Amino acid sequence: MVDLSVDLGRGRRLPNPLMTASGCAANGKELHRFFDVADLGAFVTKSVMADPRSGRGTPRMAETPSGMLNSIGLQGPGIGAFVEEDLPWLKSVGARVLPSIAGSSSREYAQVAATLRDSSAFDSVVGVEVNISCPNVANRGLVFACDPMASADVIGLVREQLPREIPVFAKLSPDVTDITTIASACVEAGADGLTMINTLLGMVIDTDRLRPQLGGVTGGLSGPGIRPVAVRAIWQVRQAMFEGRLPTVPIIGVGGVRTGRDALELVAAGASAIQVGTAVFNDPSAPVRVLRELCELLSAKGFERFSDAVAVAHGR
Amino acid sequence: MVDLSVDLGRGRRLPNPLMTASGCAANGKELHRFFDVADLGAFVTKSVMADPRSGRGTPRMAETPSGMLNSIGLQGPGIGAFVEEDLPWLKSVGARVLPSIAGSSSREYAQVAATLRDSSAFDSVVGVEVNISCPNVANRGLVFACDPMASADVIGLVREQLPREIPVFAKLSPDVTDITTIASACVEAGADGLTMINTLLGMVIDTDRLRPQLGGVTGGLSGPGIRPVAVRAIWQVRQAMFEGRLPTVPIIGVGGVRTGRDALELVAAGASAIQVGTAVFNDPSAPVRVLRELCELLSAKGFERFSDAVAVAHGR
Amino acid sequence: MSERSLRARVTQEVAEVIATRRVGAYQHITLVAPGVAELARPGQFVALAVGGETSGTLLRRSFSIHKVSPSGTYGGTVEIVVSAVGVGTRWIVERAPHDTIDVVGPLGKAFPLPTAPVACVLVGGGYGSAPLFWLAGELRERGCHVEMVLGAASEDKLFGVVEARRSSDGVTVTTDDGSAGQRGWVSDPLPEIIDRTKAGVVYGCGPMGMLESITRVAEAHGAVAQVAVEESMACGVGVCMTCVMPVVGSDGRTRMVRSCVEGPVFRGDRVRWDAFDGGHARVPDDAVGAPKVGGH
Amino acid sequence: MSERSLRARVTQEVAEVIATRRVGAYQHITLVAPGVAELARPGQFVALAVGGETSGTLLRRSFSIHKVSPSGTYGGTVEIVVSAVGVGTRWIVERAPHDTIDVVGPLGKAFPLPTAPVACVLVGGGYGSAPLFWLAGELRERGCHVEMVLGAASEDKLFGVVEARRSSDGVTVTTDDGSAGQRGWVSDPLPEIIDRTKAGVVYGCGPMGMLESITRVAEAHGAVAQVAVEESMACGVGVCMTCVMPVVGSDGRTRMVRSCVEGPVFRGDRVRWDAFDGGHARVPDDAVGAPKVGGH
Ligand SMILES: Cc1cc2nc3c(=O)[nH]c(=O)nc-3n(C[C@H](O)[C@H](O)[C@H](O)COP(=O)(O)OP(=O)(O)OC[C@H]3O[C@@H](n4cnc5c(N)ncnc54)[C@H](O)[C@@H]3O)c2cc1C
Ligand SMILES: Cc1cc2nc3c(=O)[nH]c(=O)nc-3n(C[C@H](O)[C@H](O)[C@H](O)COP(=O)(O)OP(=O)(O)OC[C@H]3O[C@@H](n4cnc5c(N)ncnc54)[C@H](O)[C@@H]3O)c2cc1C
Ligand SMILES: Cc1cc2nc3c(=O)[nH]c(=O)nc-3n(C[C@H](O)[C@H](O)[C@H](O)COP(=O)(O)O)c2cc1C
Ligand SMILES: Cc1cc2nc3c(=O)[nH]c(=O)nc-3n(C[C@H](O)[C@H](O)[C@H](O)COP(=O)(O)O)c2cc1C
Ligand code: FES
Ligand code: FES
Repeated sequence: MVDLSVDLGRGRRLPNPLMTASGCAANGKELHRFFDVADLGAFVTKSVMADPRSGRGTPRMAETPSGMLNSIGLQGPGIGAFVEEDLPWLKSVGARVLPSIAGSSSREYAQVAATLRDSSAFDSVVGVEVNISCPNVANRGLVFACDPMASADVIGLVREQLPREIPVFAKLSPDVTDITTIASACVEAGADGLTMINTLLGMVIDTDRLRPQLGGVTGGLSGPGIRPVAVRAIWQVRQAMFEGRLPTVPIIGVGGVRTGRDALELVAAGASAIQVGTAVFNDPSAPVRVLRELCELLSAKGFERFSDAVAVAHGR
Repeated sequence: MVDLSVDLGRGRRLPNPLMTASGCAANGKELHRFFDVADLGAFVTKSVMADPRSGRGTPRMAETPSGMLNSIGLQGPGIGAFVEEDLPWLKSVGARVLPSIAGSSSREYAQVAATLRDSSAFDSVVGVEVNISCPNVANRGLVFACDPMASADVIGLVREQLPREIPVFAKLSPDVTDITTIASACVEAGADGLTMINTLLGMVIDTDRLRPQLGGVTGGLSGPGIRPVAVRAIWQVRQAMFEGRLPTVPIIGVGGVRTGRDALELVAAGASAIQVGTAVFNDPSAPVRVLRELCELLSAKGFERFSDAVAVAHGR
Repeated sequence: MSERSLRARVTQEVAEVIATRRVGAYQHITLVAPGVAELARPGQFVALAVGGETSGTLLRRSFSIHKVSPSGTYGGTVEIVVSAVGVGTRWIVERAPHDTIDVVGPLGKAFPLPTAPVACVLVGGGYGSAPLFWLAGELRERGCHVEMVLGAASEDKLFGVVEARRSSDGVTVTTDDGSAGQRGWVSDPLPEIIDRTKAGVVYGCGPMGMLESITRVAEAHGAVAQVAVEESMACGVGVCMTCVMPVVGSDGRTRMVRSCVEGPVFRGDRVRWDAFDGGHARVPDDAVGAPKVGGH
Repeated sequence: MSERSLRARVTQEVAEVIATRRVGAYQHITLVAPGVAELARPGQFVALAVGGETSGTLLRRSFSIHKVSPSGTYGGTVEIVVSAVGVGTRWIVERAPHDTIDVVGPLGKAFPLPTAPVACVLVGGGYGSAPLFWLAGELRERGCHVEMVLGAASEDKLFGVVEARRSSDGVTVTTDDGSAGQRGWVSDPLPEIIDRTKAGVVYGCGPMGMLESITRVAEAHGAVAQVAVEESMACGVGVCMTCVMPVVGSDGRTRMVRSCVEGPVFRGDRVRWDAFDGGHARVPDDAVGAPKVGGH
């Protein structure tokens, strides 16, 4: 058997590297009907903000070739309801939780992190993912993740709110000229790891009505079609770490993973853990299936430890 | 019948908006076996540099979900052979030609443009497309199109070399934080139009050998999977024109067009002409098929002029 | 509901097509899916994967369950009625017997059944009638008087007129073009039927515009409307938040609720019809967490 | 060559599968493709689209033409031999009779035929033998003595041993594991055959490593090697520049040439075998326009 355990930094070990992707698995109950969410390395919840949010109008999605576009607008119950209902439920079924937090200002991120920290089920939390692909109201709605300073600001404030032993992951957007700059700013500001990648900004026109198909006009592109962009982003940042351009921290890979083979691509490029997002809509059991397939593949290739496969494609 | 003619600026009218995409159609002879290349609005040739280039080692391609990754490395005969052999041939069959030019320095671009201008078959040229997605040797290989100043520099020098009546198109890369900034820099430097988009930087790992699949490590992602990114880029730049953030110039749309419906998406987002790239590999007659399908679609929707459909999705 | 029963209520299976036949404008398909067949209730739906190994269409397509036979020669079967409108439905209707399709289901909430034997009117638009015959059977078993109204644009788009006569106590047919039954909409004969039968519930399934008018007519004539909606769904299982609609909760507040898990059946008077407009649904200003600028 | 004839030499057609059967590890498929059948010559190939309307696999798959029958009961047919190794070939071998496949062809350059009736040895590795029987027939028509060497990893991966006996004047079989014929590689018996028959040409089709050793053996024994290569191809029609290999031209200079239009058949001694290494091909330093940093 391959040793699948993975070290996420700050001494956090997970039994395996497979996770859900934020916003593609809700907060656990729904997928628990298909598989035991405690079988995952960690369960990543939908990005939560300070207050309840209704999200955007509909249509909120469009299917695209080998992918989809979405514009949900971070609909959610707010951090209060999250720590009172969702987190305790996840804890009750034995899940390890990686909550994803969001905000419209760096203060909001910090406030969400603080509420999370002070909550009763916080001991089920194995790390916090900071979704910095949110519009920054203070800067004409420019997405935090597009600006190294704004990103660093958010990460720094969140890091301060959380206990030392909880690793903080900055989730990066691929929609930037140089992702290593943003990665570097986040790590320097205190991120213990990076999650890559969030969706690409895209758009679909409804050619019957000749208007934007999504209520929100633009949306996030996800699914297998964007996997090459995810692999490239992970590779570039990992390469920058090898070259000493930023400190080496674990990378959680996400983007277009549908099979164990796909997961191995991201791992070989440098990811220490894998999230499965859009593929869940095709196959609700995808995260555990991908874990099984990845494990079989590693074993067939003679790997004894999952960690030996991480970044293995560099320097070959 | 729908009036398909299109004005590309500087008084250049094309009989229809369909074009090949640079690098996806070679220089005409090969596709002329499948359809008459003079039936296209214009034939866009493979980006040509000053000298002959062997390009990169192989493998140069990987299939990806609804797309592909390529790393050709601008293999080509050099501008000398181009103006002596390829351009005269295209002229001989009556094609309208939009040569794509490239360089490793702004001087090289200018030199290529000058050789083109002085060539005997230059009267078949209806415009020049400047592929600024090339690494700039003077700036650590940073791609020109990722930097507004470098882009403007290239466009300015090329514009100077060409007669007034030849429109110059800057071909933009989507791999930037804000494409409107680059667009604006190019137009201010003298571009008469913009071509959007070039490929996205991507990567595939060969999971059998656990190494990058392409000889060139990273490559360009193209095909239907990236269409939402092309539509978004065209929409954003067109929106910026409507808002007066840059002068209104024609946009040539390219990225993931496989059918007439796809073409209409780009047109409704703001494209005045359409290039078909990767789809040619699936169907060698794709450019003329797309033209026919687009024409039928416009006619079914009651458009009398193609130009009325351009940017029609804005403000709906 | 205990966690255990929650986890047991949905299944995913590779279903064999055992029969497929053309019925007017639709394809009536029978799938061997014993797990789904055993659990399903009228009003629930199934989500089918499309296109096999080479598929670039990732999202499942949803179909109302027309009928289930929990046991039979082939094991339990599930029947659906498919209108081929796009790439996914075209692929599905092209499946031949013995081909397989990956099915997830049953999904969503079923039509609530009245506890007393009240009269009911079941209204179906186009293939929207598909789930109603099964429902009619269940209602009549409970002693309800059942009438059906089937409407469509034209005769070929009606589904199940013969079956309706078998399953109910009275059938009215309408078509927009008058090619079958009376010319007009299903909402035209509805007032008379509700009044005559003193119906307590009107069940509806069909396009949004139709469901809205059924709701108005039912309200005006003292009946409760229970409508099965059809929103664009990416996952069908409650995890993506794409299928939301503004619905008023028991606390009187409007929320954007997921039609795949909290629907597809809603009480008509709870749906915020005022927010729908040409394929878009706005978030009403008074909704919980009203819209702000936000990420996606 | 005039433009007209250039334009006429390739066609695209939607071909019906009229026969498909398992042959050892391969699937032998017969397609109705009269246009291709009429134009094709041995050594050329066809490019098949994969997966239909929902397909996320955009690129065509290339296959050597095994045989053509320019006219017949169904119109002209084209036969191919397919090894299912990935998603595209799996889809192709799953096609049933009457299914259709979109075909482009004939593509590439055919095997050059000797002008005099010299002896020839035809060497096929695995399904690489597919195009050789047709070639053998044409060579014998020209009075050439033809011997064949068929090799594979194991017996099930040999293709056409019986047909080889019919089509040639002598057949040698090799397998890596000795499960059929002599244990070893096709290059083992080759020297003896060339010497004995005084062969002027060795034709080869199979994996790169094999083609290289065929070339070396042929050279050492005074014969010319003509080898059909198999490079990763995105378009197959000469427009994408993905299928290039370093080949020495008549001017003695190495260029990265497109194997889809200037090949797939090359003179073995013109191929820069030194540049190939584990699935990669370097651009030799002395190639025209030697590599620099560059865009893609
Ligand atoms: C609960 C429910 C029950 C349904 N029951 C039936 C039924 O019994 N019979 C039937 O023929 N159809 C039914 N539909 C509609 C059916 O799901 C769509 O027609 C189908 O998804 C269209 O897929 P396509 O690939 O052919 O079209 P495309 O337009 O190519 O689909 C593109 C994308 O949009 C989505 N989409 C398009 N139209 C609809 C729609 N009307 N509703 C939801 N998603 C849509 C698709 O799922 C896909 O993700 C139902 C839909 C829902 C939500
Ligand atoms: C000129 C030529 C003649 C050929 N003749 C035959 C034949 O007669 N019988 C046969 O079984 N196979 C033949 N092949 C190989 C065949 O084209 C590949 O096996 C096939 O493309 C693999 O597709 P896939 O989807 O199954 O594999 P995948 O690995 O999923 O394919 C992924 C991508 O890589 C390309 N690719 C993968 N392997 C090869 C390969 N070996 N050569 C070229 N491209 C490849 C595919 O075309 C596709 O674009 C030939 C190839 C060429 C170039
Ligand atoms: C419907 C949907 C909702 C999403 N919501 C969030 C979110 O709330 N927070 C976040 O960080 N990412 C969100 N994402 C992005 C995913 O977590 C993931 O980064 C992206 O989809 C790429 O992975 P995939 O291709 O596996 O889906 C969402 C994606 C989808 C498709
Ligand atoms: C094999 C290949 C080679 C390309 N070569 C060039 C090139 O030389 N110059 C250029 O400007 N774009 C080049 N491109 C990019 C295309 O012109 C086009 O911008 C891109 O592929 C997106 O369009 P598509 O999705 O229709 O292919 C190339 C693309 C491919 C796939
Ligand atoms: S369709 Fe995904 S939540 Fe309803
Ligand atoms: S495969 Fe495209 S040029 Fe040869």
